Amino acid sequence: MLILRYLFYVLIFPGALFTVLVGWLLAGLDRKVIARMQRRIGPPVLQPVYDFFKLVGKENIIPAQANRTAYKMAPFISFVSLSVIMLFIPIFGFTAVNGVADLIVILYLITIPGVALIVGGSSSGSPYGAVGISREMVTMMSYELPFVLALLAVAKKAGGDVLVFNLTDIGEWQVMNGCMAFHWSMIPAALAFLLVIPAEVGTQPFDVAEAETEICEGPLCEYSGAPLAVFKLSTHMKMCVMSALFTALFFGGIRTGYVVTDVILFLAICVLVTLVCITTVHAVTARLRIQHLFKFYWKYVSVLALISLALVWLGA
Amino acid sequence: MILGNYIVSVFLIVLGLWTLCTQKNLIKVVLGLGIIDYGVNLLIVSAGFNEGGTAPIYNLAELARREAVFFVDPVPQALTLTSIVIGACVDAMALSIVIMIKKRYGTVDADEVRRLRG
Amino acid sequence: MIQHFPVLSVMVLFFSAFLIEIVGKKEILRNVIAFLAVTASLVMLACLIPSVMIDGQVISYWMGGWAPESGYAIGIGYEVDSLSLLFALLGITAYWLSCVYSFGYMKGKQNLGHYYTLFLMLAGASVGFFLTGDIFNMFIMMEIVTFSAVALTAANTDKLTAIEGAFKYLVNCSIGSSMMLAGIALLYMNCHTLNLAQLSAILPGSFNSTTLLAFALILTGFCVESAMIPFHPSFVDAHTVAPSSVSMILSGMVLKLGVYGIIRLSYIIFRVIDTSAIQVMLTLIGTVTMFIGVTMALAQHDFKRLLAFHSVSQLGYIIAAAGLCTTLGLNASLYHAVNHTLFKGLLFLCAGAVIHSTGTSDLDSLGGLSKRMPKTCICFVIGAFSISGLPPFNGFVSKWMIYQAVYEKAMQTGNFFYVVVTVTALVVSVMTLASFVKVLHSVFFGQLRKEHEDVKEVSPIMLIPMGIMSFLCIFTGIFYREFDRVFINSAVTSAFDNIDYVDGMMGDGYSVTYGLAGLTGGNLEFSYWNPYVWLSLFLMVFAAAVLVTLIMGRTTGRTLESGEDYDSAYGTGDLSVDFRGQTHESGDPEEKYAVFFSGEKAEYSHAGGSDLFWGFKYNWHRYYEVLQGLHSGSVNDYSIYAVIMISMLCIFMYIFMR
Amino acid sequence: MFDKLIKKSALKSPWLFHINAGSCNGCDIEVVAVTTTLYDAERFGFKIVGSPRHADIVVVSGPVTLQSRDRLIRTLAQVPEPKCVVSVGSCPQSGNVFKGSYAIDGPLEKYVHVDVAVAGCTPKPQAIMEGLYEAARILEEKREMIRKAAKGVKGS
Repeated sequence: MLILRYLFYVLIFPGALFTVLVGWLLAGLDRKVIARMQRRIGPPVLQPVYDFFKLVGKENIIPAQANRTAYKMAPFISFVSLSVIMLFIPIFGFTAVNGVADLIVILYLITIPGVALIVGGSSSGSPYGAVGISREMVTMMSYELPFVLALLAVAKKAGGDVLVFNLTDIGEWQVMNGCMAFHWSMIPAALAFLLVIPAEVGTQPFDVAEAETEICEGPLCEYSGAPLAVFKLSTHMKMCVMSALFTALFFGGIRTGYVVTDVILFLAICVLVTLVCITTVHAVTARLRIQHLFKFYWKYVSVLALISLALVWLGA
Repeated sequence: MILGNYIVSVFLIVLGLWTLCTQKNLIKVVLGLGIIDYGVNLLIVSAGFNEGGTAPIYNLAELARREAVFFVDPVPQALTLTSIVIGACVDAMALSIVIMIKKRYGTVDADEVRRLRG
Repeated sequence: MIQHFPVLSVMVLFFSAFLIEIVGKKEILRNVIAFLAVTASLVMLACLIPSVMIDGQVISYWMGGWAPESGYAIGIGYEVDSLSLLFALLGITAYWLSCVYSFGYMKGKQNLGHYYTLFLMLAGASVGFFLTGDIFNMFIMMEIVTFSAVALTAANTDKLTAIEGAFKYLVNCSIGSSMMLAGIALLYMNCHTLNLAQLSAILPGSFNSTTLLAFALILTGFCVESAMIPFHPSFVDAHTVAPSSVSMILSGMVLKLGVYGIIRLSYIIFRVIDTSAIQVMLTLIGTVTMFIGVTMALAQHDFKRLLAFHSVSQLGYIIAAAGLCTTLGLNASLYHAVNHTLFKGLLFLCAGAVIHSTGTSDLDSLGGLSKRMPKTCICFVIGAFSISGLPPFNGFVSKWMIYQAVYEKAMQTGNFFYVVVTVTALVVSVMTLASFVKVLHSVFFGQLRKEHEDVKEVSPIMLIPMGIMSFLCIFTGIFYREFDRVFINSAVTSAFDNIDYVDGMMGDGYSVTYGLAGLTGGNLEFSYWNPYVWLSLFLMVFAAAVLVTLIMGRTTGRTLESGEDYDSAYGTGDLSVDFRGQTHESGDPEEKYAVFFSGEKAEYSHAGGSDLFWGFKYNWHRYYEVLQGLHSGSVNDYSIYAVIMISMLCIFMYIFMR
Repeated sequence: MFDKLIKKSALKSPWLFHINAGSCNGCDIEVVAVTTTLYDAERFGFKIVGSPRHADIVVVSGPVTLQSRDRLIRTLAQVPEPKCVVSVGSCPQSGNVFKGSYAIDGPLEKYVHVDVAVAGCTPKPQAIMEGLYEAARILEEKREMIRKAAKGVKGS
C-alpha cells in the first residue's frame, strides 16, 4: 500500500507529471509575458509543449567523439532528480514525503541537475561544450554563496536557539508567527533568494552558460532530438522547483484547509514569483559577462543576504 | 633543575630554527635540523636530573639493604639515547638526499631547488 | 589469544618487512609475503572489533608484563579502545588496498627491491601509532612513518623532482617531531610518566605553565603531521611526486595520524577541548586550511598536486568538526575521516592508473581517456562525486553532518563565528565540485589526443582495489546509519568519557582517585536524510522515464548510431530519393556525426586544464598572485611559516589558557 | 502514441538556424527583423537557435562563395532530419549582381534541395514570414513521411 502511495506521489502529484505540467505552464507564461512587455503578441502559452514534442519527433544524432553512456544518461539524471526534489518541498502543509530531506539536503539535490548538464556537455566532446561547462560551473559557484546565506537566515529565524532545518517545521513556524516574508528582517534574504532563482534556472541575464549567440547553447550544443527535449524540460522544471522552494520558505504560513485550494493558491504564488523574478529581469536586462556575473553575486546579492542573516542573529 | 641547561637548550633550539629559516645552503639546513635535535636532547636529559643523586646502578646487596640511596631518574636517559639515534638517522638520510639533489639539480642552493611550487 | 592481537598485528608487519629484505630480488615471493603480512594484520585487528567496539571493552597490553605498580606505570603499554581501533582498522584497510594496487603499479619499476620493506615499515608504524598507549612510543612511531614515507617518495625515479619533495617533507616533519619531543620532555618533567592513561588522569585538573607549553608543542607536532595551514606546502610537494600507491597512503593514512593525535591530545590526555578558546582555535585552523586548500587546488595544472591540495582542504573539514566538542561534531569529523580515506584513496588510485597508462599527469596534455579507460573513468566519477558531496555518495553524508554540527553549535553558543564556518564549508564544497568537474573534463571526457590513441586499460590487479573502494564509497553513503552505529558512535563515546580509558589501563578505581568526570557532548541525533527512501523514489522515476522513452522511441524514430545511415535505419530506399534526395549524397556520413565546429573541419581542439574557470580566476587574480607567491617552494620559506605557527600557538596558550 | 501532436508541433515550433554563405548582410538583417516587435515571428513559434543540431529550418543567405561552400555543406549535413532549407534573397538563387564572378560557386540549388526560395534583393520581412511559414508546412509533411516510413519498416 505504501509503495502505491509513494508511486502516486513520485509519478503523478507532486512528482514528475505535476512538475512537468507546472514547468510548462510557467515557461509558457514567461515567454508570453515577455512578448507582451515588448508590445508583441508572442507565442501561445502552450509553446513549450509544442517545442517538446517537436524535438521528440526529430532525429537524435550522437556525435562520434562523445562518450556514449554519459551522453545518454545525463538528461535522464537531470529529469529524474528534479522530479524527486519536488516531493520534499511542502505545499502549504501538505508534504508528500516528510523526513527525508532538509534545507541543506535540498541545496545539494538542486546541484545534481547542474552536474548532469555539466557531465552531458563535457561528454559530448565539443569545444563549445567545454567552454559552456566552465561557465556553468562558475555560475554555480557564484550563486551558491547568497543561496546558502539566505537558507541559513531562514533556518536561524525559524529555529531560535534549537536547530531547525526541516522544511515542514519551518512551515509550521510560519503558520504561528506569520509568513517569513512579512518579517522585516527577512526581506533582504527574500530579495537575495529571488535574485538567485534566475541564475540557478539559467534565464536571460544569467544564461552565460547557454548563450546562443556566443557559444551556441554551450553544453547543449551537440544535443538534438529527445535528449535535448528532456534537457529543455528540466530547465522548465527547475523554474517550478525553485519558485516552489521560495514559496515554501517565504510564504509557507498560508493554510486554506483543503489540499486542492492549497495547491491552487500555491501555483498562483509560484506563477507570481516566476513572473517577478524571471520574466521581468529577463525583459529588462541583457546578458552579463561571466566575471561580472560572479562579481554581482559575490558582492551585491550576498551582502543583501548577509544583512538579513546578521539582523536575525542580532535577534530581530 | 639546573637553569643553565634550560637556557642552553632553548638557545640551541632557537639557533637551529634560525639556521633553518635563513641559510640558503641545503647542507646548512640539515645542520640546523641537527642543532634543534641536540637542543631537545639536552632538554630531555636535564629533565631527569635530581640534586645530589648518583647513577642509577646498584647491586642486589644494596637493594636488599634498602638504603636510602638517591638516584638520578634513568628514564629520560633512555629517551635521550633513542632521540640521539633518531637524530643521527635524520641527518644521515637528509645528507644522502642532499647528495642526490646535488646530482640531479646540480646545485644545493635552496632558491634553485624549488621546482615544485605555486 | 585476543589479548596479544594488538602487538602481534604490528609485529607481523615489521617482521615481514625485514623478511622481505632477506628474500631479495624474487618478485613473486616478495609480493606474497607482503600480501600475507597485511592480510594477517587486517584479520587480527578485525577480530578485535566485537570485543572493543561492540562491548566497549578497553584492551590493555603491557610490554614485558610490567604491570603498573602502586599507581605508577613503568613499562610501555598498548591500549586499544574503539577510537584507536577505528583509525587502526581504517589504516590497515588502506594499506591492504594499496599493497594489492602496488603489485600492478610497481611491476615495471626497477628500484623495487626496497619498496615493500619501506611500505610494510610504514604500515606497521602507523598501526603501532594508533594502538600505542605510551606518548614516547607515539613519537617513535611517527618518526618511523616519516622516515619510510620520505624514503618511498625519494625512491620514485619517474619524477625528477621526487628528491626535492622528499627533502622538504623530511625537513618539515623533523621540525614538527622535534617540537613534539620537546613537549614530551616538558610533560615528563611535570608528571614523571609517559603512559597516556596516567597522563590523562593527572593532567586534566592541574595546568601550570610547563604543561601548557607542552600542550602547545605536541599540538604543533600533530598539526605538522596532519598538514594544517602553515605546514601544508611541504606535504603537498612530497605528495605530488610520490608514487601513486604511496600518495594514497600519504593522504589517506599519514594525515590521519595527525588527526588521531589532535583528537587524543585535546579530548582525552589534556581534556582541554571543553574550554571555548581551544574550540575556536581548532575550528579556525580547520576553516582557514579548508579555504586555502581548495582555492589553491582550483589553480593547479598537475593532477596529483590538485588531489594533494584537496586532501589538505578535506583535513580542514575534519579538524574544524573535531574542534566543536559536541558529540555530533566529533561523530561528523570521524565519519568524514573514514570517508576521506576511501574517496581520496580511490581518486589517487585513478590518478595512478592514468599515469601508469599515459605516462603524464599534466591536466593540460590529457583528454578523452574515458573511451580508452572506461573502468577507471567510472571509478573516478564515483570518487569525484563523493568528494564533492553529491547525495547518494558518502562524501555527502559526512559533509551534511558537519554542516548540521557546526550550525547547531552556532545556535547553542550564539557565536557568529560558527555561522561563518558553516558558510565557508558550504562554499568550499562547491569549489571542490568545480575542481573535480575541471579534472573530469580535462582528463576523461573531451577529445582524445593523437598520442593517447593506443592507451590501454590498466591491469585487473590494479582495478580490484579501485572497485572495492568505489563499492565502499557507495556503501558508506547509503547505509550510513548502520555503519555509523557500529563504528563511529563507539569511537565518539570512548573519546568523550575517558574514565574507561584510564581504568582500562591503570586498573579500576584509578580515575576515581583523581576525580575524573567524562565530557558531556550534547545529544547525538541527526535525522532528515533517509537515503533509502530517496533512492527508491529516484529508481521509481528512473524506471518510468526509461519506460516512456522506449515507448516513445518506437514511434518517433530511434537514435541513429554514428555511421548507421538514415536509409538503412528505415530501409526507405525509394523514399530517400524524392523526399530527401539532395545533400545526402554530397555530404558524407561522418561529417554528420562530427562535432559542430561552426562549419570548420572538426580537428582536435580540447579546452581543458587551465583554460577552465576563467571568470573565477579573473576575479580573484590578486588573491591568487599573493597565494601562489606564498607557496614559493623553497625550504626556508616553509621553515619560516613553521616557526611563525609554533610561536603563535605558544603565545595563544598563554593568553587564553591562563 | 503522440503522433498527431508531434505532427502538429512540427508545424507549430519550427526553429531557425541562419547560415551566411557570403551575403552582403542585407538579408541577414531582414531575417532578424522578422523576429522583432512589428512582424513578431515568435507568434508562430519561430525561434533563432545557436546550433545546427537544434534547427529545423536552415535559412541561407548570400551567393555561395568559394570560401563558404564547404562550411555550408558541412553545417547542412549536421542538421538532424526532418529539415527544410529556405534561401533568402535572390543571391542564393542566381548570384544576383555577383553572377559570373570568380569567387562565386553557382546557385545554392547545386548543393542542397532548396524547399522555399524567397526572392528579392532584401525581400520584405512579410515575404520572409510567408516563406518561413511555407517551410514550416513542408516540415509537417516531411515529418508525416518519416512517420509513414517508420511505420512501413515496422509493418513489413
